[in-house]
This record gives sequence, structure tokens and C-alpha cells, in this order.
Amino acid sequence: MFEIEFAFKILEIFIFPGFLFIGVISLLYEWIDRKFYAKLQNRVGPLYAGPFGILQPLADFIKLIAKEDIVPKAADKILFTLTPLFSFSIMLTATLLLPIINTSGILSFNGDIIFAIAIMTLFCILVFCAGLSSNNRFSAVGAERAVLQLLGYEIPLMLSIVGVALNVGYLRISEIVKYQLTNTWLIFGPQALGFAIYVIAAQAELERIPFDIPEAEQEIVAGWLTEFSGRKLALFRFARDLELVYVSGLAVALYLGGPLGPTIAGLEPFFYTLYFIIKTIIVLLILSTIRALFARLRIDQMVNFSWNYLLPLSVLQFFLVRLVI
Amino acid sequence: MSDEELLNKLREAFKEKIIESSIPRKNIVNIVVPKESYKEVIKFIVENFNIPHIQTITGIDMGNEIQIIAHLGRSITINVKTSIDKNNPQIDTITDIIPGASFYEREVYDLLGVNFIGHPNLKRVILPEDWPKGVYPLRKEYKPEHPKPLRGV
Amino acid sequence: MSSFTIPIGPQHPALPEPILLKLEVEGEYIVGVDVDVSYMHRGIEKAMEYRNYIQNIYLAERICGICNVAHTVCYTLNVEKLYDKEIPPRAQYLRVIIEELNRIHSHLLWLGVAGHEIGFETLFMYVWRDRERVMDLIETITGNRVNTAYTTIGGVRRDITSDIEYKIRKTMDIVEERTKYYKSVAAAEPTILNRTKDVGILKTIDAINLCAVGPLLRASNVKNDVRADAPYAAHDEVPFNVITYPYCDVFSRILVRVDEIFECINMIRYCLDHLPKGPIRIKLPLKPPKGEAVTRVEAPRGELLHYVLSDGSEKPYRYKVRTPTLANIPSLCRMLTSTGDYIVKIADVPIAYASIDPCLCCTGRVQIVDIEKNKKWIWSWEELKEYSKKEWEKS
Amino acid sequence: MAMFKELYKHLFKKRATVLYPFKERELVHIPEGYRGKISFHRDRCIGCGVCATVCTSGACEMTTDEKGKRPIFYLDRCTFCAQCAESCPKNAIELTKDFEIIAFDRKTLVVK
Repeated sequence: MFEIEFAFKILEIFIFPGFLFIGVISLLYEWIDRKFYAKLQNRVGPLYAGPFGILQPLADFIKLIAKEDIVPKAADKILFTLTPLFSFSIMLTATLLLPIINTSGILSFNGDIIFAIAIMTLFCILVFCAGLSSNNRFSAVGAERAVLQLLGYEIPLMLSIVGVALNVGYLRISEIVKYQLTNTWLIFGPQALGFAIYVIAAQAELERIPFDIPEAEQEIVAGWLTEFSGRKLALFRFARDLELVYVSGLAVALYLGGPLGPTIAGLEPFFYTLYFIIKTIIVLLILSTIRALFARLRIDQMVNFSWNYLLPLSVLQFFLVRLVI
Repeated sequence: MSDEELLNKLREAFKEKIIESSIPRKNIVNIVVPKESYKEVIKFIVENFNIPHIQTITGIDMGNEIQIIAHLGRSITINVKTSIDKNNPQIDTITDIIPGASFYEREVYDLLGVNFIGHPNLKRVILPEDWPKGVYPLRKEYKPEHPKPLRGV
Repeated sequence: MSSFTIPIGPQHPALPEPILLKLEVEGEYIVGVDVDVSYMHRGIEKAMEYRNYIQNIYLAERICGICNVAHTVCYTLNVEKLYDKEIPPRAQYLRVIIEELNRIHSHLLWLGVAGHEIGFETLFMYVWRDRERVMDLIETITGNRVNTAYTTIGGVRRDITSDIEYKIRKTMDIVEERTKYYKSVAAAEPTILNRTKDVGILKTIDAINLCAVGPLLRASNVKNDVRADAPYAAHDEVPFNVITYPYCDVFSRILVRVDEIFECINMIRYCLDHLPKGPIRIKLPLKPPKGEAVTRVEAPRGELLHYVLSDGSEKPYRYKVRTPTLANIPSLCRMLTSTGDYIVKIADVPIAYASIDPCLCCTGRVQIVDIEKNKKWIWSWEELKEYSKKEWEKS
Repeated sequence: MAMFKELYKHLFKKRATVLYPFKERELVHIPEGYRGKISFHRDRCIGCGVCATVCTSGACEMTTDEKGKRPIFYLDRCTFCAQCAESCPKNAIELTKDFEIIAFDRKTLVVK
């Protein structure tokens, strides 16, 4: 019995809904993001790789893997090599927390929501390390900006997530999802404001316009990514895609009722997966629209914005939750 | 102020210092002055006619000498011309009167080798750093090679 | 805090053309700037001395791709002054039309680039899409999208038919409507305002002292336009307003350029309404008489100056071009340096730099040709690799 | 937020891009009088050499063949200014609407 269970667990982790599935949908989401962004801008977007260019992210990934991998002479070699690996594996692990085929993820334990927040911060610290280790002026400025930006968005992000936990009374994602099974989705309850804050902060977490300040192309080339090439860049980009899935998946789990929805008995895993994908894509489209709507803020404006508006709002949201309960 | 009035005022102020003067076309005034009074004339124009704008400085290799033309003005163009010796090309800078002339003087220095005395930052602006010293592309003795076009047939 | 230097350029994603801005920074603040414009030298002034006046039309056109009409108009006006002949009025009007079309395309291009520099990709995409209509129009009139080769010594090369006239009017309506929309977007979008207001300030007094030209100067509240001050072509007959804005910052430059598009559209409509009848060009001999001429034209980027000295032969003795970007570079240095309570951040550099609408291929014009016998300028791949390795180890 | 309405209006509109090289070739509109590839009529040419004199880029070169003097056009240097066609006294040079002149070999870019 134990062996079969073990084999199932392995299958779950590696094939479905684990690494392989997550990897595939992360590439798919990158394509959706690019295609939708292009559509909003009246362009075509990826077109030639596969039907409607659906294989373009995969093609990019393979191309980058095949490219020459350059380590600058002045870089801190160990850190420079390890940061892409770490960020990739951390993001991959984090996605195991997402509830996809049932109310709990593959990895689920008491207090995993703290773990989920910690991973976002950890990723940012890895970005900082990556920027510093490449020993490039642009990377240094990019790394410095990444940390400054972290100071801006991290607290509102945490407060909005903690607000959810307070509302439900558990520090466990599966409990939050189960809570939404019996009650309404949290976005329709007292957490609507929290969701808005979460989406804005997520945009900063993902370093997308208007908060792509650490890798602002026009100002500091590619910021902390400047020196990375070949396999390392491919890993970083993949990590970004995974983060996209992770952030939107977390939003679904916390605010949109997780993978829940009307199902036919016996086919729950299939329907849950379907709902998960549909809901994450909705979140993704919101994120893409924000990306198309704004110009990039300056770093000081970003920090000002999050301390002047985002933080007071999230504190207000926090108190709202206390009042309701 | 019309171009003729302007020229008359200049003639009054500088008299014999203006070697030659003409109005070839409407709103264009040409005056030729000796090298020594070049700066003085420009200063007079900037201060008295309220023309703080320099269009550019042109340097021309005329064979034995280099002609410097300062094109001043907004609506009326005043061309202040002066000639300097080609073997020892030196002239006073006008950047203290018009700060915007800085780049034009550097360009003339770079391409014709004219030394502007008193320029705060007289260094190359157009040619590469390792361009040979003493070679000035816009002088007539500099004759670039014309490479044959690459033909496939 | 100790400062360190950040080089921006010569190759940089924000710069469409090579320029080197050496920025002295303290943290995010810029305390000093040094500009090197020497990466784009093609020796056009020297090359012009080796070609005859007809060939030089197309060489002058290639000084700049975007404002090529301004260069050809300036060149041909300049050479026509040597002959001292009247050009037919219809040709003058046609020159105004093509010049203003070129200005619209250049300003729209700039608006898109400005959006791109502040990270507003969507604005960039939309503006460039609509700019394409103007490009198509230019193609219809002249036969090429970019290098128009429209004006020639003695007039213009093609006439516009009633069919083309209809197309111009139709396109102008669309462009006007779209430009109005972009103006409303620029005025209402908070992120654009955040990034452009009080950024890249060039005070009126500095702009005058540093001899800034064109929209940069007008955005610093100086009423100056060559078309109004010293009219050329048919600009003395076509009415238009000189747009100025008093804010002296990047936002002010956006407004000046956008409003200029409206003025251009009105001028084109006026020209079409009042287009005189008659020939479009006169034949002039290949060799102009002895003499010199200086012409100024309001290019999209500002005052453009051409000077020609003819010795009576078929080639010019000396040809001098002063492009607007070179005139604006001192102002750029001033804009990028923090003094007193005025602070410039790294994030402001791309938009402040872009706000002068730089065109560096205009700025450098000198040929790099071998002069020392042992110094090679055409290198093989191996030599280039060797050189780059040496340079890299040096640094 | 100023562009929100515009963006969602365009979500249901056709893209502005023309998928030129592989599809939608018919959508590429070439206006009358476009300056494309040069075509040369040998029978009209009198070998006066004006085209070679006015050519800025050195794309036009005079040679001789069995009928006498004539120009050869190297399109890899040509800037398509059409000055040669304009200067030609016999209208022997014409610029066609053909703009697709990319080639792997310089030799194919010679108009004889």
C-alpha cells in the first residue's frame, strides 16, 4: 500500500498537477499574456511558432538554452551561477502550494501561507543577489531598485494576505479554500479591497509595467538581468513565468474560491483543474490590462505611492475585516 | 529694426574696423572684420541689438588662410567674417559672451584645427580619440581616398 | 556619498542612435554629465565637396532620415540663392505641404518614442500605427516612404493630382482626430504626468543663453520659429501660430509638439485650398555662379542651417550644415545636471534626453578615412577581435 | 487609466499589422509612381552618360557592349532617388513598382 501511495505522490509532484503541468501552463500563460497584450495594442503578438504562436515561449526557452552562456570575469562566479538555479527551484517548489485538483495543494501544512509570502520575498532577495553578483553598474542599480521596491509593496501585500487569514481564522491555504466552499468567495465579501491591493502589489512583485523599475529597459538596460545570458537567462525567465502562475494561482486560492465550482460527481479533479485554469487566466488578463494601461513610475514615485496610498488602504482593509468578524 | 539700419549702426560704431560690408539678400548682413576686433564686434551685436543667439560658426579653408564666419541672429542673420593665418590659426573665443557657441567652436577646432583662445573645454567633439594629431579633415590638403565600390561582377 | 560614473550609450536600449552620456551619479541622483556625440560620423560635409550639385541633393537628404525633407528643402533653397532666380509659387506651396507632412510624421514619431522612454508601450504602439497613415501619404505623393527626394534645384519633382489632394484631406482629418485623442491621453494619464512634469527643466534664460532651437526653445516660452522670423518657401503667405508653453519641462515639450501637429494640419489644408496654378519647376544650369549663401529652415527638431560657398565650378567649394540637435546638446547637458534644489534622477535621463528629439546622424558628419599609413580603419574580423580583447583588458 | 476605453474597443477590432511576407500580400498597397527596381530599355539608350554623372551613390556605371556605350546599374548601391530616370533625355530608364529585391548574391542585383 505504502509503495502505491508513494508512487502516486511522486506522480503528483512530477507530472500532474506538479512540475510538468505547472511548467506547461506557465509557458501557456506567458503566451496568453503576450497575445492579449498585443491584442490590446492592436498588434498580432507571437504568430509563427505553432498554431497562433502558442509554442513561442517554448521556442524562446529552447533558443536561450542553446545560446552561449557567458560569465563575466568580474562577477562573483558562485553566486552568479547559483541564483538562477535557486530562483527557478524556489518558484517551482512554491507552485506546489497551489490547490489545483482539490482544496489543498500537493504541499500543504499548517502555516503554509506564511511560507507562501516568504517565498515571494525570497525571490526578491535572490534578484538582489543576482544583481550584485554580476558586478555591473546597471545590475547594481537594478538590484538597489529591486530592494527599494520590495520595501514599497511587500507590507501591503502581506497585510492583504494576512487579512484573508484573519477573515478565515486559519493560516493554511486549504482551510481558506474550504472556507470559501461554505461561504461566498472572499472577493465578494469584505476582501474586495484586499484583492485590488493584492493585484497591484503582485504587479510590483512580478516587475511588470508600471512597476518594472528594477529592469527598466530604457533606463538601466535590463537592470539586474543585464549580465545573464544563455541558460541562466532562460532559467530566470522560466522562473518569472512560474511566478506568474504562482501569483495568479494564489490570488485565485485566496480570493476567488480556489479551484471550486459546480462539478459532476466523480469528475472533480478534472473540473477543479478546469476552474483553476479559467480563474487564473482571468487574474492574468487583469494583470495584462494593467500592464498595457500605464507608463512606468519612477522608483521614488513608486515608494511614495505604496506608502501614501497602498499601505493606508491595506491597513484600512485590515480593520474592516476586524469590524466584520 | 531692418537690416540696413542695423548695418548703419554697426558702421557707426566700428567705422574703419569694418573692412567690408554688404546686404546680399533681404535680412542677411555680411561684415568682414579683422581678427582682433572679431570678439568686440560680436559682443557689440549681442549687447546692443539684443541678439543672444548664435546659429553656428563656419570655418572655411581658403588656401592660405582660414575664414571664420559667425552666423548670429534670429530674424536677421548677421555673418561676421574674419580671416586668420592658416599656419598659426588662433582666435579669441566667444563662449564667454554666448555660452551656446561652445560646441561650434569645438567643432571648428576639431575639423580645421583653429585654436580658440580662452575656451574652457576645447577638446575633440567629432573625430575619434585616436585620430592622428595635426590632420584636419576639412582643410583642403586633406584628400580622403575614395575606395572603389564593391562590385559583385 | 561617493559618486560613480554610469555610461549610457553608445549602445543602449533607450537610444536609437549612438551617443555616450557619461553620468556622474550619487545613488539615483545625477551630479554631472559629459556628452560624446562622435559615433555617427560619415563625413558628409567633406563628401559634398567631391560631388556636383545634383548629386548633393540626395547626399543632403541622407544627413537625416526623419527630417530629410527639411534638409532637401534647405539645400535646394540654399543653392537656388546662388542662381538668384524666382522659383514658381506652386513649387513653393508644394514644398510647404511636404515639409509639414514630414513634420507631422516626425512629431508623431517623437510622441511614440517619448511614450516608449517612460515605459508606456501602448501609447508607443498606437501613435506609430497612426503615423503610418502619414507615411503612406508621403509615399503616395513622392514615391518613397522615408527618403522622399521630392524637392530639387529649381522646384519640386512631382505635382499633386486631385486624387492625391483628396487623399491628403481625408488623412488629415483622421490624423487630427487621433492627435486630439493623444493630447487628451497625455493630459489625463496620471503616470505620464508623473513622469514628465517638472522633469528635464530648462529655464527660459538658460534656453536663450545656450542657444537652444526649435520645440525645445518654444517649450521654454520663447516665441521663436524660423518659419515666422525669416520666412522661406511659401511660409510668408501661409498663416500659422507659433506655439509656446511656459512650463519649461518635458510635459511642455509634449504639448508644443502635439499642438504643432494641429498647426501643420491647418497649414496643409490652407496650402491645398490656395494652391497656385503654374509650373512646378524651372530648369537651372548645372554650374551655379560664384557666391555664397546661407539658409535657415525650421526642421522638425528646430532651426537648421546650411551654408554654401561656390567657386563657380560644378561642385561646392565648402558646404556647411548645422543641425538642430547639435545646437540643443548644451541645453541637454544643462537639463541633466542637478544644481541647487533641482534634482535629476537616472530614471529621468531617457525622457529628458528624448525630449530634445535627438537625431545624431544629423549631428556627426565627418568621414573616417585612413590617413596614417600604418593605421587601418577597415578591419578583418580577427583584428577586430584582437583589438576588442586588448581594449577590454585595459579597462 | 486614460486609455482604458480605447484598449477594450480595440480588443474586438482587426489588428493593424499586415502579415506581409507570408499572407495578405494583396494588402500591401504600392502607389502609382513608386520608386522601385530599375528597368532599363537598351533600345532607347544613346549612351550619353548623364545617368552616371548624376548618380550620387555610384550605382550607375558606364560600360560598352556590342551596340556601344551603355550604363549598368548595381542595385546594391542604388538609393532609388530616380535622378537617373529624370535626367535621361530618352526615357530609357524607368523605376518599376517592384520592391522585393532581396537577394543572397550581389550578382543578381545588377540590371543590364
